[in-house]
Amino acid sequence: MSYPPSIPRKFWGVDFNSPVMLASGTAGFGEELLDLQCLSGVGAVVSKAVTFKSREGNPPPRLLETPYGLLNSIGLANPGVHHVLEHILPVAADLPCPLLINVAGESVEEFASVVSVLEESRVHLGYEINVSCPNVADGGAAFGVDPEVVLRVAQGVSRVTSRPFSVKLTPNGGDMVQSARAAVEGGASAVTVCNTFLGMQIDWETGRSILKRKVAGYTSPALLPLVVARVWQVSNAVSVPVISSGGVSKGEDVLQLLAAGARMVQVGTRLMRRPFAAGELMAEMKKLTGE
Amino acid sequence: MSYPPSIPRKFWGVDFNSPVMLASGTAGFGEELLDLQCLSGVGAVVSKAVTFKSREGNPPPRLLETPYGLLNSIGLANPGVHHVLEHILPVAADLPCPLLINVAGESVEEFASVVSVLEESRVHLGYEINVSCPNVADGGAAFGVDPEVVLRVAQGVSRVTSRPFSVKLTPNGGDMVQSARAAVEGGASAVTVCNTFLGMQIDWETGRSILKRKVAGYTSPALLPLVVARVWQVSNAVSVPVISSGGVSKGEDVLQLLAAGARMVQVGTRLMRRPFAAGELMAEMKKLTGE
Amino acid sequence: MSVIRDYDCLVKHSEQVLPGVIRIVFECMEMVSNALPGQFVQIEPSTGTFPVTRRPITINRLTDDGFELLFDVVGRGTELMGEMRTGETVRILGPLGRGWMVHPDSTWLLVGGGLGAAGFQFLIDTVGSAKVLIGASSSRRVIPLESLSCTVATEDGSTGETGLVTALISRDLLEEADSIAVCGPVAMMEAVWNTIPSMYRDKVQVSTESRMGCGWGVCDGCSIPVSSGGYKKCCKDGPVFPGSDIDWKRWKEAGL
Amino acid sequence: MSVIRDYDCLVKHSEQVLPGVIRIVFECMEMVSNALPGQFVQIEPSTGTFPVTRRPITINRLTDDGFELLFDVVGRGTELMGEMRTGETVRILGPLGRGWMVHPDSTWLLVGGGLGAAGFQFLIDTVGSAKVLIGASSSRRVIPLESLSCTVATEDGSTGETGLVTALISRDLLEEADSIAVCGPVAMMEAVWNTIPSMYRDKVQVSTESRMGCGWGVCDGCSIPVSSGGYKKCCKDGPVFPGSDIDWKRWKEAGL
Ligand SMILES: Cc1cc2nc3c(=O)[nH]c(=O)nc-3n(C[C@H](O)[C@H](O)[C@H](O)COP(=O)(O)OP(=O)(O)OC[C@H]3O[C@@H](n4cnc5c(N)ncnc54)[C@H](O)[C@@H]3O)c2cc1C
Ligand SMILES: Cc1cc2nc3c(=O)[nH]c(=O)nc-3n(C[C@H](O)[C@H](O)[C@H](O)COP(=O)(O)OP(=O)(O)OC[C@H]3O[C@@H](n4cnc5c(N)ncnc54)[C@H](O)[C@@H]3O)c2cc1C
Ligand SMILES: Cc1cc2nc3c(=O)[nH]c(=O)nc-3n(C[C@H](O)[C@H](O)[C@H](O)COP(=O)(O)O)c2cc1C
Ligand SMILES: Cc1cc2nc3c(=O)[nH]c(=O)nc-3n(C[C@H](O)[C@H](O)[C@H](O)COP(=O)(O)O)c2cc1C
Ligand code: FES
Ligand code: FES
Repeated sequence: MSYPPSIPRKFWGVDFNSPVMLASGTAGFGEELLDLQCLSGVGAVVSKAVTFKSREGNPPPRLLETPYGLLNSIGLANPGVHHVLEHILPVAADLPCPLLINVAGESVEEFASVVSVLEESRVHLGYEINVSCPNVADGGAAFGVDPEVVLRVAQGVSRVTSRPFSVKLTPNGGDMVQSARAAVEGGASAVTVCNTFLGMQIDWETGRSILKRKVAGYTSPALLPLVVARVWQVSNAVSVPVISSGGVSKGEDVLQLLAAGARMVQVGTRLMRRPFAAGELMAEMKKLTGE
Repeated sequence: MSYPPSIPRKFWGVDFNSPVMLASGTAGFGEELLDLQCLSGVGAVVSKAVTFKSREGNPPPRLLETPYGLLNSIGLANPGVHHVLEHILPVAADLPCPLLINVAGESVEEFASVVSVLEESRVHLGYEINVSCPNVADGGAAFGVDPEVVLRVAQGVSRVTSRPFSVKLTPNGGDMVQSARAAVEGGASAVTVCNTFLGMQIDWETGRSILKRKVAGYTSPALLPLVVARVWQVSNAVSVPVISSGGVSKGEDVLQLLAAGARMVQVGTRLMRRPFAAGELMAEMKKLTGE
Repeated sequence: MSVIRDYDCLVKHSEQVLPGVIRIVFECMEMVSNALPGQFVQIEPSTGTFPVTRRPITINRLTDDGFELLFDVVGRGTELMGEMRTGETVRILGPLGRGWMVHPDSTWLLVGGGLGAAGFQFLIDTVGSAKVLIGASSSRRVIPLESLSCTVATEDGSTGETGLVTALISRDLLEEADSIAVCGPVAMMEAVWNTIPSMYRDKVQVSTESRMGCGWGVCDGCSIPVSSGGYKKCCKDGPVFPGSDIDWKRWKEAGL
Repeated sequence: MSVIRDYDCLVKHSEQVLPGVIRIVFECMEMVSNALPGQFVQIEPSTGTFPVTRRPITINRLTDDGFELLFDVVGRGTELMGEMRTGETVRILGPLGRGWMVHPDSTWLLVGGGLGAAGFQFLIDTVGSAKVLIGASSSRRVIPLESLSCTVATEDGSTGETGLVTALISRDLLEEADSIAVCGPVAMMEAVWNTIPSMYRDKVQVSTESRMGCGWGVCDGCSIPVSSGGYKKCCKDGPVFPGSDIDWKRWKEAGL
C-alpha cells in the first residue's frame, strides 16, 4: 500500500463507491435507510443477523450506555430466514448499494442451511458469517474461538453458495489469526475483524447487572486501537481482504484502519448517534486526503 | 457477597488496609513511592516485571497517548533478578505495605528460576506470575493462552516457593476461564484479571506505527466494562480470589469491580496522572459507601 | 407517514419550569408541518464524543416556527441538554415513531403521571377538547398544561386531591371518552390499566419508553414485550401502543 | 534532592508571547524554595478524564511566589493548557528530574533551539552571567530572554544572523565557557554536539525530551539511549545529561 492511501472504492471486484460499510445489527436490513435517505457514502449494508428459525431476542433492556461506550444484548432477534427471504429482501432490493446478509447459527450446520434458503434471492451480493455467537450444540463457546469449527462452518457455506462471503471473527478468546486462516481455507472471500468485545456493567450498590444476560457486547470509539491491532495482525496473515469492524467515529479512523490493512471499514455504533455517518465519514476523508 | 459491599481490607489472610493494589509496571519497585510519600491508601505494591537476566527493554518511544487511552511498549525492561535481590529489595523493605513481585519469563522454566532466586529475600509477601509475555521458547504466543502451559508454569512456581502467588492472565486470545482453572490447579493462590489488551495506532499518512514494536499494550478507563466482564466470568469459575487489573479511574470503578467478584483491585494507568490515586480512590469509596 | 430528517435546530429559549425540569423551545419549521402528537425526537446531547447515543424526548407541543420539549434532568445526557442555551444549534432527528391514534371528533381522556404528561399539550392542542387527569408526587412535579379541564392529584397533597391518579378515574369519565391516553412510569400505567374495567380497555392507548439506540428502527434495542408474545419496537411500532398490546408482566420485569 | 509534591497551583497570569507560544505564571511558594534550573513539572491539562497522562514542561523561571512556564501549543494537551485562565487551579507535580549541574562561579555558554530555550531563563537567573546563543526558524519562534548577552540566528533571517545556531558557535566561546548547556530539538542538539570539537565536549550538558508516563521514575516509559548501552530515564536520571552520555544515533532513530 502507498501512503497516504487513496480512498478505495472497489471490493470483491464490485464497485462499492465507498469503503464504508454499515455494520450488522446497526442498520436493520436497509429498509429504514431508504426511508431516511441516509445512504449517501454507504459502500454496502450488512444486514442484522439472520438465523434459520425466528428469534425473539433477549428480554429488555437490551442496551445500556456506559460512560464511554455502549453495551448491547440484542440476542440475534430476527424473524427467521424464510420471513427474511419472502418479506424483507424484496424491499431491500431498492437499496442503491450492495447488501451482505449476516448469518448466525447455533450449530455448524445452521449456517449453511440459512445460506441455502437465501440463495433463492438475487437481492444480496454475499454473506457475512457471524461465528461470534455461542455454539449451543457444542458447549456454548463462540464458534469463532476454535479454528477447526470455523473451517467447518466456512466449508459448509462454500458448498451451498458461489457468492462471496466474509467470516466475522470474535475477539473474545481463541487466536484470531488462526481462525482467519481457517476461514480462508474453508473458502471465505474475506474476514471481518471483528465482532464486539464482551463487556459488562454492574450496579455496585445492588450487585446486579441491568442487562439480564449480564455479559453483553461492548462498543466504544475508545476501542479503536484494539481493532487496529487485530486488523493489522490478521491482514498480515491472510491473503483475502480484511473488513474492519469496530471503533470508528471519525474519517481519520477509517483512514487509520485502511492503513492498518483493512480494505473495507464498517461503522456501527456511530450510526446510533449519526444516521448519516457514512456520508459524514466520506466527507471527512476527502478533506483529509485532499481527494 | 452482600450489597452494597463493604470495603475489604484483608487478603490472603494478611491485613492489606485497602483493596487497592498498584499494578505492575506503574509503580517501579516501590522505592519512588517512598520518596513521593504517596503510599496512603495503597493495599499492596506489585513490582514491575522481573526476569532472570537483565533486559534493556524496547527502543523508544515506549509510550503513546491515544485519544482515549495509553499504548505502552516497555518490553519488560528490568535489571535482572540478581540485581533486584541485592540492590532493590533492601530499599523496598521500607514499604509500609506488602510487596508482590511480578515475574516474567521467556520459557516455562524461567519463572521458577526467578522465583527461586527471590526466595532468599524476606521483603516480599508473594508473587504475581505474568504469563502474558511471549513464550519465546515455544513459538512466541503468550504463555497465558494455553491452559496446559499455564498449569506447568504454576506448578513450577509452586515447587520452589510456599509464598502465595497470583497468575496474571492475558485477555489476548485463549480462554481466560480455562487458563484461570489451570493456574489454580497448578497451585496459584489467586488470579489477576487481566493484563493489557493488545492495541495499536498507525499514522495513516505514512502507514507507520510510532511505537517500534507496532502492537503494544493498551489501557484506558473506557476498557472498564471489558475488565468487569472478565472478572465476573473468572470469579464465578474459580475458588481462589480474583485480583482485577484494568480500567480503574474512580472510587466507583473499584466498587464495581468488587461487586463483579474481585477481592483486590489494581490501579495502573491512573497513577500516571495521579500518583496519589490509591488514597483518592479510598476517599471516594468511603464517601460512596458511607464508611 | 411523516418525513424523518436530521435537523440543526436553533435553541430559541431554555428555562427551568420546575425543580430539575427543563423546557427548551427549538426553531424548526419542518417539524411544524410534519410532527404528530405522541411522536418524539432524538437529541444529540453534546458535540463531543460522549455520550455515544442520542436521547429520546417526546414533542411537548408545536410552536409557530418549531417545537418545545419538556424533560427531567436524570443523568448525564439530560444534564448536558439542560445546559443548552439560546442561540446554540443542536442536532435533532425527527419526528420519530407512531404517536396517538387520533380519531376525528373523538372525546379524549388523558391520564398522565409526572413527567409522563410531557407531550399531552400537543395532543390537547390537536384534539381540541380533552379531560386531563394528572398524578404526581408533589406540586413540584406537576408540569404546566394549558387545558380547559385538568384535575390533579398529588401523593403529598401539596396541590389538588391527595392520593394517586387512579383515584381520579371515574366510570363516568371512562364512559364519556372515546379515547383514553395514558403516559407515565410503567408502574403508574399498569395501575391505571388495572383500574380500568375491561369493557373500556379498547379505548386505551399507552405511550411507552425504553432505552434507545437508534430511535428509527434499525438496532432492535428498544423492545417492548407485547401480549401476543415477543416484542415490538418502542421507537418504530410505538412509542404509543393500544393498551391491550402490552404484556405488563414482562414489561415490568424489564425494570426500566 | 528536592522534595516532589503534587500541588494545586493558582494561575496568576496567562498570555500568548509568540504565535502559538503560551506563558503561564503559577503561584506556588514551595516550588520557589525547591526547584532547580533544568527541572520540570508534570501538568494535568484537564480536570476531565482525557488525556490520561500529564504533560511535562520545563520551569522557565521562578517568580517571587511561584514559577513560570513557556510552551508551544502542539497537540491536545498543550491546547488545553493554553486555555487555562487566571484564577483557575491546576494540578502540578514537581519539581521533577535532575537539572543542569551548576558549578559555582563557572562561565556558561547556553545554546538553544526554538522552544528549547524555554528554561534557560531560570539557569541565567541562577548562574548570574551567561552567554546565550539562540537558533530559530524565524523571529516568530525566538522566545523572550532577559540576558546581558544573547545572540540570535534565524533560518529566514527575520531577526539576528541568517542561518543555523551552529554557525554562532565559535572556538572562543567554547574555550571561554566552563559549562555548555544545550537544549532544543534532537537534530539541532546533535548538530551542535557535532560542531563542538571533542576537546570541549566534556563541558557539554544537554537537556533531553521523551514522551512521559509518570514523570517520577516508576513506569520506565521515557527511556533515552545512552552511549554505555541501554537506556536512562529522561524523567529521573535526566532530563539533563552530560552530552557524552547520549547515544545520538539510537536517539535519533527513536524519531521523537
Ligand atoms: C420515546 C421516549 C420519549 C421520552 N420522552 C421524554 C420526555 O418528554 N421527557 C422526559 O423527561 N423524558 C423522556 N423520556 C425519557 C428520557 O429519554 C430519559 O430520561 C433520558 O434518555 C435519560 O438520559 P440521561 O443521559 O440523562 O440518563 P442516563 O444517565 O442514561 O440514565 C439515568 C436514568 O434514566 C433512565 N433512562 C436512560 N435512558 C432512557 C431511555 N431512553 N428511556 C427511558 N429511560 C431512560 C435510566 O434507566 C436511568 O435510571 C423519553 C423516553 C422515550 C423512550
Ligand atoms: C522534560 C521535558 C520538558 C519539556 N519542556 C517543555 C517546555 O518547556 N516547553 C514546551 O513547549 N515543551 C516542552 N516539552 C515538550 C512537551 O512536553 C510536549 O510538547 C507536550 O507534552 C505535547 O503535548 P500535547 O498533548 O500538546 O501533544 P500531543 O498531541 O501528545 O503530541 C503532539 C506532538 O508533541 C510530541 N510530544 C508529545 N508528548 C511529548 C513529550 N512528552 N515530550 C516530547 N514531545 C512530545 C509528539 O511527538 C507530537 O509530535 C518538554 C518535554 C519534556 C519531556
Ligand atoms: C446494537 C448492535 C447490534 C449488533 N448486532 C449484530 C449482529 O446481529 N450481528 C453481528 O455480526 N454483529 C452485530 N453487532 C456488532 C456490529 O456489527 C459491529 O461489529 C460492532 O458494533 C463494532 O463496530 P462499532 O464499534 O462501529 O459499533 C451489533 C452491534 C450493535 C451495537
Ligand atoms: C507503563 C506500563 C507498564 C506495565 N508493565 C507491566 C509489567 O511489567 N508486568 C505486568 O504484568 N503488567 C504490566 N503492565 C500492566 C499493568 O500492570 C495493568 O495490568 C494494566 O495497566 C491495566 O491496568 P490499568 O488500566 O489500571 O492501567 C504495565 C502497564 C503500563 C501502563
Ligand atoms: S431504538 Fe433502535 S430499533 Fe428502536
Ligand atoms: S516517565 Fe515514567 S519513568 Fe520516566
